[in-house]
Amino acid sequence: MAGLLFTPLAWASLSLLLDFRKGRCVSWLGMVIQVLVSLALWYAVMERGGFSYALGGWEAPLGIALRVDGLAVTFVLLTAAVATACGLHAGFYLDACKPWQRYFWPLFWFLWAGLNGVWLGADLFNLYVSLELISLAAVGLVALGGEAAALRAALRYLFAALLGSLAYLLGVALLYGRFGTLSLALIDEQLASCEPALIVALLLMLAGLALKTALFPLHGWLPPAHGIARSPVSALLSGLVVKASFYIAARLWLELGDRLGSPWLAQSIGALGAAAVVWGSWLAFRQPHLKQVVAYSSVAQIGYLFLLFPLTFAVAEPVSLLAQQGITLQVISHALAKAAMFLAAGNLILSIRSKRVDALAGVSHFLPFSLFSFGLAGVSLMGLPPSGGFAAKWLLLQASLASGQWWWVGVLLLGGVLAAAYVFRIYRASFLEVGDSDDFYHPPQSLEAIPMILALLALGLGLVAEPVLSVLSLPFEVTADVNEAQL
Amino acid sequence: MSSALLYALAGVALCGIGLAGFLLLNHLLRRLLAFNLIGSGVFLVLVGLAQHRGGPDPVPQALVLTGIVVAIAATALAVVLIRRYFHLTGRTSFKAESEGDGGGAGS
Amino acid sequence: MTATALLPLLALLTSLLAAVVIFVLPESSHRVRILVNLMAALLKLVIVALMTWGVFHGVDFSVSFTMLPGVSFMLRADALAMLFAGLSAVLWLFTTIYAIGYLEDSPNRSRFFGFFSLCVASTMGIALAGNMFTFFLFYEMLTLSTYPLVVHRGTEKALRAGRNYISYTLGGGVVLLLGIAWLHGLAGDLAFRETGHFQGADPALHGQLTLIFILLIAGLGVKAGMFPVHGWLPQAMVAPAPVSALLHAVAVVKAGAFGIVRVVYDVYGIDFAFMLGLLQPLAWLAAFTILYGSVRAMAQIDLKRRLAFSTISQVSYIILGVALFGPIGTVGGLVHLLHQGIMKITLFFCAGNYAETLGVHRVDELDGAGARMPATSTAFTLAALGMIGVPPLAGFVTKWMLGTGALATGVEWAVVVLLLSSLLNAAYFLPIVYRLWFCPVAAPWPGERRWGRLETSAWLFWPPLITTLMLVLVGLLAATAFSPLSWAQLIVVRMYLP
Amino acid sequence: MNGSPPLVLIAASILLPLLYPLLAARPGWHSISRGALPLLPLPALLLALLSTTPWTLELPWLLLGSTWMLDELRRSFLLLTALLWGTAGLYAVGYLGGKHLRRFGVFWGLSLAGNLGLVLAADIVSFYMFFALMTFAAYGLVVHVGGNHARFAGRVYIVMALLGEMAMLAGFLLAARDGGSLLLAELAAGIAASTNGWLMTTLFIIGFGVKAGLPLLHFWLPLAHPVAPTPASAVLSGAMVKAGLLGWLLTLPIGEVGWQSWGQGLILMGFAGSLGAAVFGVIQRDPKTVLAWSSISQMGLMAVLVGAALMAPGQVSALLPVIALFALHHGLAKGCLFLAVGLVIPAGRLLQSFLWVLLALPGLSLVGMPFTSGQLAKAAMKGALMVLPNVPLAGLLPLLLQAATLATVALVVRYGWLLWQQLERGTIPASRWLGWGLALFCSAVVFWSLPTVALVMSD
Repeated sequence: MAGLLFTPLAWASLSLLLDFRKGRCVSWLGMVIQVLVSLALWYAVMERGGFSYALGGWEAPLGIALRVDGLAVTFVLLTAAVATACGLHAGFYLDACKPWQRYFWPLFWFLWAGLNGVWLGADLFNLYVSLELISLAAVGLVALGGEAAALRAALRYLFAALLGSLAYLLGVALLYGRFGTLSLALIDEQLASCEPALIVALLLMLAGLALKTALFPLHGWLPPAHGIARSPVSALLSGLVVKASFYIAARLWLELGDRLGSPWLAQSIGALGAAAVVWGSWLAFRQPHLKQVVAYSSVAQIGYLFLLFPLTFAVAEPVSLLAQQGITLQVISHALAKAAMFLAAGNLILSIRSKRVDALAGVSHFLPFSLFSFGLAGVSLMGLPPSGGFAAKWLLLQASLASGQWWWVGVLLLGGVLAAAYVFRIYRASFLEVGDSDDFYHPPQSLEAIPMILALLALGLGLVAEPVLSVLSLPFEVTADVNEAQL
Repeated sequence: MSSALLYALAGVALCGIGLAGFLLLNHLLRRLLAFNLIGSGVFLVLVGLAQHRGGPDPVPQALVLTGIVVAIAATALAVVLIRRYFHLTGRTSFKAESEGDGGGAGS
Repeated sequence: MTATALLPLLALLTSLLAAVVIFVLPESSHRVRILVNLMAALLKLVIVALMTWGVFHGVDFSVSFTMLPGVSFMLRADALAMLFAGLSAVLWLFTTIYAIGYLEDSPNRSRFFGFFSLCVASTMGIALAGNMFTFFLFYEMLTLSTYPLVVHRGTEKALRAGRNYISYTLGGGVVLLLGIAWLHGLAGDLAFRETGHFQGADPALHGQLTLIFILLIAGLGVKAGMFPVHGWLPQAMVAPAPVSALLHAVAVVKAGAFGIVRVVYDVYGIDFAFMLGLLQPLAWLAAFTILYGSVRAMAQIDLKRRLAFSTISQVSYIILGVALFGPIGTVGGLVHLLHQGIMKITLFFCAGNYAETLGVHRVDELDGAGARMPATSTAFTLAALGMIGVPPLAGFVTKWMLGTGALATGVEWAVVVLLLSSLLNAAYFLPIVYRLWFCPVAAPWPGERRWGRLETSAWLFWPPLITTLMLVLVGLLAATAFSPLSWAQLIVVRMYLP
Repeated sequence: MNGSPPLVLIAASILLPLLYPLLAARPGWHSISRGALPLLPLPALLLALLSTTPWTLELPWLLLGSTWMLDELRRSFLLLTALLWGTAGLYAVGYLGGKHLRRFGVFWGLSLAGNLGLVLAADIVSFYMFFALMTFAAYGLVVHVGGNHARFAGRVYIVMALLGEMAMLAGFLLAARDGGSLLLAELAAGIAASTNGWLMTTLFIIGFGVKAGLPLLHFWLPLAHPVAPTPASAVLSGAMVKAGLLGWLLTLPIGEVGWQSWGQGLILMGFAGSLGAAVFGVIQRDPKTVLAWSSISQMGLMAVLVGAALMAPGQVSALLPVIALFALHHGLAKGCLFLAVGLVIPAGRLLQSFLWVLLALPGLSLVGMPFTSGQLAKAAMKGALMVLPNVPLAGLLPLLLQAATLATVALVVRYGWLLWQQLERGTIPASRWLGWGLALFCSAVVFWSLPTVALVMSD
């Protein structure tokens, strides 16, 4: 398990020393290792359930405690898949001639390490550190474009991320002051009554994380950053990075929300999510630039995630489970679909040499492959069967109906329709026939294959949702025999 | 009022000042400084509140140390970015440009 | 995996795999694509024939696995499924042949045939779906796979039609999803069953069930082109003729109608739906749509638009038959599902032939086309007469069964609607027929192409003739054992006498 | 199938004209397809002559399960149909030019197949099928000539025919439900037993009344018959209107008790048509239009007979042969008269006088001159009507019949006058003469030896 953190860190340092091309070869090797390790972890969890593990034998609070369960291992696998795809794509996509591109690989690996740290972290402070690692790496990646606009977006991103982190840290401080521990599990045990200070702490943490997740109306930083970054970077950011802070928020809520939260809080977070769905989709529909469309679509899709809060608050256990499964599927399918979409959008932009949507006219004639990937990913975003997005939406629908919160049904359905509106806008633009001349640049096939694979995964997720969810629900059992888990 | 609480309140006050600066100031460097101010406030709260077992608690000290390292890294990154930004555009704030056309020159 | 589980999957996969292969093939390899298309269509026909034979002898073809907690993906072939599957398998073959000829030398054929196969795969899935969830899955897949076909031409008009099409169908899909999800929350995973699921349902649930029923029908009604959600259909006419043929005869509108049949019979159960008082309004709506479509059709000058409004009218026959609450009416509705498909596809093939061979799109340009293209015009005439309900053509059989069914259940006004609709059909079809045969050619055809010995390309020439032969035979030999009528009777016997 | 003619003959009598369009549609086969026209009804004629005993044929695979049969009533209609179509076909060989010949052949064959088939059909669905086939195909004959007149006539024809078809279909649907059977033979009982009997009867009277030219449903007739090519007018007026009559006979509750008032109504309508048509007919300027009105007039008389049969269930067995006889007589005579319009006056004076005698013959037959078919028919009709109980206007009946005869005379005279004025000198192909002559021969001579006539006379 430690390998999951150390491999990326080691490769980050290694690739720091190399230029882009060598870094690429080294990193590909690292990806293979990382994927294998992730699979091994999955195998271990499947064999004997989840477990805790103290890094280097140092126990918390001073050591770094790790904890793996079905959910964590699902996200580890997801990260491996998406990051590998983005890494492969970036290897072909990025322009090796520009000197600063060599920093891509270290940043990429730091990001990966941070992500795994979040999935596996067991105490609040380590989560903070991992979050910061992710943020800094992500900001670096955004700034990799080198232009003023990219720097501007990166700075805005950085400020937002830092503010969010500090708000979170302040919450952590308050919790530590009250309980004297950083372990979520221990806090959960000690927490008996609802104190105002604790509520403030929870609110602070949630607000900080919401800022980092770009929940409406704190989403202002996301579209510029995701829109301007290079496509593989955007894919990473949209697919994985925002999910990390959400993951923490969700874990906080699921552990503490039932005692510290209130219906009012849950509903207003849900309402913000709903507003994000509607507003994000609407803005996505209005954007003139292709990648901005996809970026605003992220804002909308992230909105869905926050429906977790109302749908798990004060409802029956099975309903809560439905909602959790739904949200998890949404995270996974959005990660896959959005990564596919960004990569495909990158290919399209390469081909048409313009970022504008209306420059797509005629593309469907000559570049159906990338367009097809884009469309398949769109299917998942729209929540149409058999995609993972549909499976998620279905579960959320069931949860809303079963919990009697029927108003979310409207949000879910409306969101699908709006998603269809912006996805089909792209399609419409590309189907326009303008003459027979093929003056498009045709990217190499490997570039086209990667988004296609991701999109197919997102699409097929719905068909295999049951096995995926069964990984998710693997039981957690604390095993003393930690040495065996050293992977 | 115990000293611990005093620390904590001071920390909160620092946070407030920093936050106000962060939101109100336009100059990028000043915002960065405001951020550092918030950071200090948070660390103060962390150290201050965790005194309840009588003596100083080693854990928050360690945490704050880590936090400071992270903050330094972030500040350094921000400074680099701001500097580069200034070189490229000659600006020291976001305001001068119209908001929302971040779609600029990516891909 | 046993053969009974394998066959439905194979039926689905033939066209799915064909789609994949076609997408992968380069644009220029026309021969291979034609071969793949035809082989897949023939193979599917064989599989469907096998399954039909099996279902006739009571073999249960089914396959299912769990997709989501509490929801399974289920394919099952019952008699009703085979009715629709048979229709799409047979007409797919002819439409493919026709499309090959129609799109000769046009761009984007790889994309076209890929989505075309995908569309048929979805239709097959809709036919074989074993529960509401699976049905919805393929229903939406159909929406998506037909969009590129509708906008195939890539003109501004086509794109506008495509946007309209997708807005309507996705909107309908959303309503349908809501209904299905609600129903699922209420009653769990509902496999289609001949007698429905709510025979002895708690009276307290009746209000909710009524609401869900309305949602389901509204969602399905969009594709079935029911008033007032029919607006996409006439616009979708900008698509190439084989697509219109497929849309109108087999895939889209039929999917909606088929779904309504499924909901009424296999989910709610006809008795229960009747008890809820839901069938009466449905019958009224269907009757109104029948008349409305016909009246609107009369005012259309564009041939394909006229045919489109005719479809709106004709598809509601199926729904009317279902809503009549009687075995004979149901037989009529189900048979119409098939017969209307055959007739409408013939009409669209012919319209396509006129457009492709003579460059004629409007009714008033058709003067004298009968002399130039006698075979096509004969096919058109027979199909039009069939639509009017002239015996012994296919349309008569359904009209007769519907009329008898309506009378048997004491719904006399439905007969009046049927007769009125026949008159209206005559009013908009016969002038075309008249122009074809009895008007002299006014001006040279705008875009005439010569094809040698036949009046048009052989790919375009034979499909309408074969479907015409079919539409004569299904009427003339309606009483024989494997005719659509007998098959519908078999379905109804199994549905009403479990 | 006991004692019935071979199956192949039955099949041939329908299929030959039905498949003839395939031959006719072939380009370049003009002379062959034209020459085949008179041969089309031959198997049917043979069938009618050979079927000395009634037969029934079950065709369970056809449509919804079909039954065909030939009894005495149908046999006389079949004879009429086959004879008239045959002679008209022969006439057509010499009449038709090359223009639209293929189209004419197609519709001719289809109408003939429908006309023959509806006579043989014994179940609702196949009867309706053949009836519709005839109706729709005859449209092609009506508008064949083209031009505004023909188009207008065609439109009126098709609209009224469609209305009739719909009325018929509604009636059949109701009857099939209430009778519980698809057999025509069981309709009457079903209608009589049903509470909706009145509705069905109305629908059938209207539905077939369109074809039979009942007053107020007759508008298409004076328009359509004259504009059609002459041989087509002959079959329209001679044979196809009789299909409406046959429809009445097969569908109305004839032989059931309790339909007096309906019968009386039909009788009144018939007389009204018979006399009213004469008024309109004599003011026409086209001999064919006069003939069309005459057809309405004569069909009115037949409606009177149907009404009588409806009124007096006891007399049905006596009335049916009379109706059949009347139909046969009128069909052949009217056919001759129509065909005569297309003739020319030959050169020799003797020949001319001879021609005029011959031309007058069918007209005189219609009037009821002795030794003609008309005399027999009229006498039979009078005899049948006079014995009826409770005829409305019983006292006026002789007067009405006299008036009807007078109306016929007026129309025939008008026709003769117009013909006298319009016939021109010239030459026409021999087959035209032959066709007309054959029709005349059938009407005047063969008529007496026809099996059905012989049957009536022996009574």
